[in-house]
Amino acid sequence: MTSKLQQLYKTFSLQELRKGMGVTGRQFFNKKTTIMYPEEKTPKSPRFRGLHALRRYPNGEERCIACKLCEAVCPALAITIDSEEREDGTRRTTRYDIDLFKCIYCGFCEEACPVDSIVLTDIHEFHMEENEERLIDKKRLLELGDKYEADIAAARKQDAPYR
Amino acid sequence: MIYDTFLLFTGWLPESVQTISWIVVKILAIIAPLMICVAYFTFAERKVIGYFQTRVGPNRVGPKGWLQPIADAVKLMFKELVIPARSNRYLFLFAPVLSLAPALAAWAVIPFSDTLVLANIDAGLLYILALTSMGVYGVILAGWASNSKYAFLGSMRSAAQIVAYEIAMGFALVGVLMVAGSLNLHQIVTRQSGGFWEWYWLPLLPLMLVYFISGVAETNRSPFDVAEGESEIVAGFHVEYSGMGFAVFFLAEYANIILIGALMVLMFFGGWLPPVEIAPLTLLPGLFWFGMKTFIVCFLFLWLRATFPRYRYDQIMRLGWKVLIPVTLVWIVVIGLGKFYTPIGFIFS
Amino acid sequence: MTFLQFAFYLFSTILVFAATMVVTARNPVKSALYLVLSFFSAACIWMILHAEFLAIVLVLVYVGAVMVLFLFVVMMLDIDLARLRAGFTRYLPVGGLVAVLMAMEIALALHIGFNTELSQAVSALGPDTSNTQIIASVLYTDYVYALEIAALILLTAIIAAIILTMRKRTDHKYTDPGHQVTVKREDRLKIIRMDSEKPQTADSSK
Amino acid sequence: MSSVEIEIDGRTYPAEAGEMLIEVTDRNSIYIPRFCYHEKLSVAANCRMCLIEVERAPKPLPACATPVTAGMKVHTRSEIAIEAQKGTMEFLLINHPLDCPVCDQGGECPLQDQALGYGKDNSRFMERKRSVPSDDIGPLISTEMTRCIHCTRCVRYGEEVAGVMEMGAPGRGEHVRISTFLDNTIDSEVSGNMIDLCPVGALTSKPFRFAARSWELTDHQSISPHDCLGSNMLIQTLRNRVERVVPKENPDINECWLADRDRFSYQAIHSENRLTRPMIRQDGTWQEVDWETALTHAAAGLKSIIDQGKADRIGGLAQATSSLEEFHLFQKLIRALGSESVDYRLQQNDFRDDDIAPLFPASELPIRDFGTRSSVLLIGSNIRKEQPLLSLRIRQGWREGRTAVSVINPIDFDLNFECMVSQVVPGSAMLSRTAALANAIASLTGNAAPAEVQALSDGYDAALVAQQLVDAGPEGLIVLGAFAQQHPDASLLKALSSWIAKTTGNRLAILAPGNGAGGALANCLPGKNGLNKQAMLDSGMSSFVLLGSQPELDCLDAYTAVKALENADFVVQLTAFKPEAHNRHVDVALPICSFAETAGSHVNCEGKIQTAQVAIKPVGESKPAWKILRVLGNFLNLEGFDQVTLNDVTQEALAAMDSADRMPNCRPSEFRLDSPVSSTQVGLEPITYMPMYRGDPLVRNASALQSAADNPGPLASLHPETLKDHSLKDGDWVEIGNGSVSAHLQIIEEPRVPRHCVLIPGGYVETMNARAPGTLCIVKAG
Amino acid sequence: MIPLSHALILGAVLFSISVVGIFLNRKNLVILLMSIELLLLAVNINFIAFSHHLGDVAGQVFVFFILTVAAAESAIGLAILIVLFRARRTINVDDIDMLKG
Repeated sequence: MTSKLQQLYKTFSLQELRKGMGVTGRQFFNKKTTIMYPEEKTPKSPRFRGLHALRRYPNGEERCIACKLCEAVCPALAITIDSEEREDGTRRTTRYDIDLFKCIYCGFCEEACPVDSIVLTDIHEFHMEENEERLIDKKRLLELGDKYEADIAAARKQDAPYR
Repeated sequence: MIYDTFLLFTGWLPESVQTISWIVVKILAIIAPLMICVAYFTFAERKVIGYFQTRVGPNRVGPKGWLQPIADAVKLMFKELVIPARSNRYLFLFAPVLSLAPALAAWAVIPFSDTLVLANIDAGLLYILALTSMGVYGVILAGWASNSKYAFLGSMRSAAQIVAYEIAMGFALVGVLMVAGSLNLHQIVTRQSGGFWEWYWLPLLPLMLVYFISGVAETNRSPFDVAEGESEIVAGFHVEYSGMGFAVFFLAEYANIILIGALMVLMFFGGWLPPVEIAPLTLLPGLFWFGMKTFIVCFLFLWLRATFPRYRYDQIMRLGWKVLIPVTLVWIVVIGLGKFYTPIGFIFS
Repeated sequence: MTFLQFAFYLFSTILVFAATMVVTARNPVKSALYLVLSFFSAACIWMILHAEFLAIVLVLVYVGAVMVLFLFVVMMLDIDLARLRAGFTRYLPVGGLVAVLMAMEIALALHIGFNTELSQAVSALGPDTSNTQIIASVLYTDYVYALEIAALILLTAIIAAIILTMRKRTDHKYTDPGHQVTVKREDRLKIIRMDSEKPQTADSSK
Repeated sequence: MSSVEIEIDGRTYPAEAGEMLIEVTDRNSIYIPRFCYHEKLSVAANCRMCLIEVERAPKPLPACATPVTAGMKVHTRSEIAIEAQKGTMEFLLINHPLDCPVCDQGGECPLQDQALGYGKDNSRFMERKRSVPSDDIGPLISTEMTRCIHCTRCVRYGEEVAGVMEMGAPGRGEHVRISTFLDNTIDSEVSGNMIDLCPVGALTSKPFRFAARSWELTDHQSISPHDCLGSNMLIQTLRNRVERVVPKENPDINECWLADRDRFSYQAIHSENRLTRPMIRQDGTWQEVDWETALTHAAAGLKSIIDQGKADRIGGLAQATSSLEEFHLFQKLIRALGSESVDYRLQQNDFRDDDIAPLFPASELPIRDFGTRSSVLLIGSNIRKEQPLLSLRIRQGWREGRTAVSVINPIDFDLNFECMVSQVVPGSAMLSRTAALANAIASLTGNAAPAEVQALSDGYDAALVAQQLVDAGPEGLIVLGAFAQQHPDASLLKALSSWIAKTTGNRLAILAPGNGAGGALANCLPGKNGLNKQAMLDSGMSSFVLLGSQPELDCLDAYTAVKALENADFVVQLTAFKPEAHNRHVDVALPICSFAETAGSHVNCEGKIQTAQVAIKPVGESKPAWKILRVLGNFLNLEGFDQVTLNDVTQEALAAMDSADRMPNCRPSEFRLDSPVSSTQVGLEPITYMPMYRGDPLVRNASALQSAADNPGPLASLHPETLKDHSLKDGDWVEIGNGSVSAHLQIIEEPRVPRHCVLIPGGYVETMNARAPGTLCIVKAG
Repeated sequence: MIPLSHALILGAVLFSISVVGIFLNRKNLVILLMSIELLLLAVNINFIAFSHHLGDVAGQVFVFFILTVAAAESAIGLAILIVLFRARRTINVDDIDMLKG
């Protein structure tokens, strides 16, 4: 009986309503967790998977040997590679395209790569203004690799014990 | 005095033109600030909900984000107006206007303070009820003219919801009318004078709650926003609208919220009257109290949205028909009986 | 011409036009929308004729409720419009003629019989009383039984409409949450006691 | 052999005593890893990967070299077997480089697969790995000999199957390596099969090198158009590009082999020379135009010929590699235009027996039985280069001591089997030599030879061969090769050989180039009032329609062909390749698809119809030839060109024929030996032939094949003695011609050519004038 | 000011239009219902005009009752229409001829 009455009281006093609003009401005055993005940034894991890059060996030779394992493992079919024999007889790519719209940034390509050539850098602040720019080609990827080699190498080194 | 100044400029015109021009001037005097309020209400909504969610809300455009509504307005104005293929072009463009017009027209009879009212008509309450019932046409037409199944279904749901809650809302106001004995909004407010314990929220507490909940449902606000439930029917009746068409619907929705808030203040919270009628408070202009109270009610709207998950459609209809309407009916009977057959009838007057 | 006159003729024109469109529009939805316009203009005219309460009630009841109902029905029914319009053009000339003749005759008669200015008769309750109050005072005194009967009629209409259109949907599956929470373990699970099975002598066959 | 029962992994299986264990396990789908064992090759047992445990044997035995004995108990997955296999794998991987990502074999590599099952995670071998230099062994196979695991499959293939031991294993122990002898190249016409055989990435395809990985290739079944076998093959494509062609096993036709010509001709599909847009020649210059314009132009040109009343002066010449459907629509178009002159036998010169010719050139013997004959007589056939895979079958029979081969050839060809009797006579003497054989058979069997035979005979004593053929009876086979069909008296040769076949009971095979059987079945042959190829070229047609053919290269009498084309008013060419610089006779060139871009049926010499699938989308704006022909028919407002799908055309082409008609029969319906023998040459006798990789436009544009050894270039070959007679020496430049026109050619010494003969290859522009009609004269170039 | 006759004529014209509407759309039940509403509106205008003219509120009371009844009528009319449509998949008056006699 009392429980019935309690229930009635609860219903007619809109207790649940008040409780719920109390919860949100408290949050209203809490400290805000917003990060002011371009000025402030959250720390990133060395495993962060952002924009792609192709690395080179210290002597300047491109690492990629056109084994196409990344192309095979890519679940989004974002990578397109054409290869042929270079003049010096080595196996190299003539085309290495990544469709950034198809890419799901899963990092499989990075894991499949036997020579640590294709890597995902921690760059996530990139944009494009023309549709065609979604395709980044070998030249661009190598440029990215050259530009961020220090960061990439540092991130790999940091993560090396867990690989 | 202002009218005299107006006549200085328009004295040479025929009388009817003068009359119409004066009306237009008065309308503008209400609508312009209202539109600014609406614009900043959208900003307030994003800010307030941000705060409820421990975020800071928009803060990029202008200092602290204060220019955000203007940026939004500019964006919406310059967006392409897409008219769906095989839609009814004229009705499609007319629907947003039909949605906004009643929301604005209703403000004609709202007394902002003791003296500040555009048209102090006798049947003010009825007038407002009639106009708010017109708003549903904007919704129906938008859905039908879009020639889109999603929009059509959304409009049907919206319209059914609005019509259902209008009844509860009307009955809640009938209670007010019974207690106040007048349909004139000015009189309703003046009858509440004497301090916050004299306001109608106390004797009409259930009706106040019903009115508020119906108001939320009327304006298709969360948690009754199935009409535009993104996870269910994409965006409800205005899914096909873009640019200014969408913006007008947006304006109408927020103008309606503020209108509901203003009415709530007039009906249950003593309009422009200060909570306690003692010296420092009475010195403040009525407009301040009116605005203050309206703001609090509108804030409640946002608080509700930040708190509650969306109702299912059948639950909404059930709540409207099976809970709110009976509650109002019962309380109307209680008012009637109490007022005329009990010694404590004075509390209902 | 005063402002009121201007408004009267303007709304009258709109009313006649809208009414014409109601009966001639191809699409029933458009007919319904024109009917809404007709009611709205009529309400404005009533306002001019100092029947504020009724004007607002017209808008509130007809525009706000009845026509929404009409629109719902018209939009949701999958009607074969072509068949329904068959014969429309055939009857149009005759119908139009009849309408014009009828209107002319009545108008003529009225013009001769009632060509007077609208008087500014003042109600018994005095000039300051609102129209609503006047109607109410009459309604709840002289016409109180009629009012009761009207209320009954409305109630009947509500019940009738609901009974006519309600149908038990058999294709809906739903659960009753109240029923669900009251379920006890005993309703669903039966624990029986039985002897454990003895191991079969399967090994002997080997 | 007797049937025994053996137990493998606890289950009993029937087996033949003496067969190898691995044959039993393969038959029963029991997996045993292996590298060196191959069912078509002899057992070497040198990889040791197939070690298994046999009860009561002291140590694991190789399954490929352990004969089955009764009551044997074998464990393929026991601890000992697995241990042995793992040990073998560890040894194999000691020197094998871990370069799978750059290896073309990666993904289809038995070593890679088995290393996954039997290999260790890391190597215990800390010493220096062995590295072996890789030699350049020709344009078709690239080598990476460090990867070699010395399974010797390639060595055994060359030795046993191909018949040329080009690979060997010099060195011993650590120094053993697989290489060619004396840094030679691999020149076999079936060398590509070594790529398939190699279980590691040591031998890989050179044209395919690094172009794609095996897993990303899409297979499309196809049929080789290049010879009369219709070898089954898989075209492997990547992103609408043919990357590789590999054999598709078909025991009745090509077993698991594929000739290099079939394997590498795909290079032409993506060659620079592909015609990608229609071209018309206006005022002597070529212009690329759209299809509408080109077809309108072609139709207008043909219509103007018809309007001049010269409809019967329109000639159609089809390339023999066309498909059945293309042949059908082509002859239908020409006939609808009002001409009966249509032919595809571009390399044939004698058409006197057309009226009594069989339905189609065929082999009366199924292909799979070529290796089981007791006697094979080759007349005018360099079968090794003409039908390489048939040659492999004959070689198989010869190697097993079953088959005795005799030849009557104008040149002492380098065949991959030895001949019991090899008669090399100049072309002009082949007829009389065959007649002598017929005579000998007649006297041996007591059947009277027709009188003409006696007159033709040169009196050669052919008793040995005659005895062989008569003894063989139905077990014998007579093959008429390309030289016999190109012979000026081919009709007589055919009649003679069919008389011999009839008398001895031997089977007869006329092995036409390309899809010749399909052409004949589609009736792409001159009608009653029509002209054959020779007559067309000689009589000056007003107009030519060419289906895939380039008569200036495809015909052996190219000089005549070019003159005929130049004299024609209007020439439409449906071709996959750009008109060459010397081409001044074609008016409209319409780009057609190659075999990989269009489906089509091919009829092989057994009469078997096989259909190839589409592998890639057409290159450029080219279209399947059948579609072009059909639309051209529409442009010309002709009846009966409303087919929608290729199947419609196939059904239409086959509708006229009864399947019983397609039983292979290549004998003329009567012996007609009374035709006059064409006049014999005086002085130097030219022998023209079509080199293996010049026979059709596809191979001519396949760059790897063009640099292969079988494509020596435009050289005239003479016997050393002949050279001496004309006081010339090897490597001299000469003018060869008929006096009025001549070709500037280099000559080489070739003892295989008979004396007083000059061997001139066709298929080259350079040799065109050398083949001008008239008495051959050779002058040292000043 | 507005003559009484003008208001009455407006009612008459409206009345004629709705009669013609019934006449023309005699197959379409929905339009028929709408025409009836229009008809009642015409009548109401007359009542209001007279009420205004005579200063007697009884006319408005009548209008009030007419509105009430008309609303009830249209509600039930539409309900019947829906039931009919469910049963016969049509609202064509011609098709509603199940009752003979």
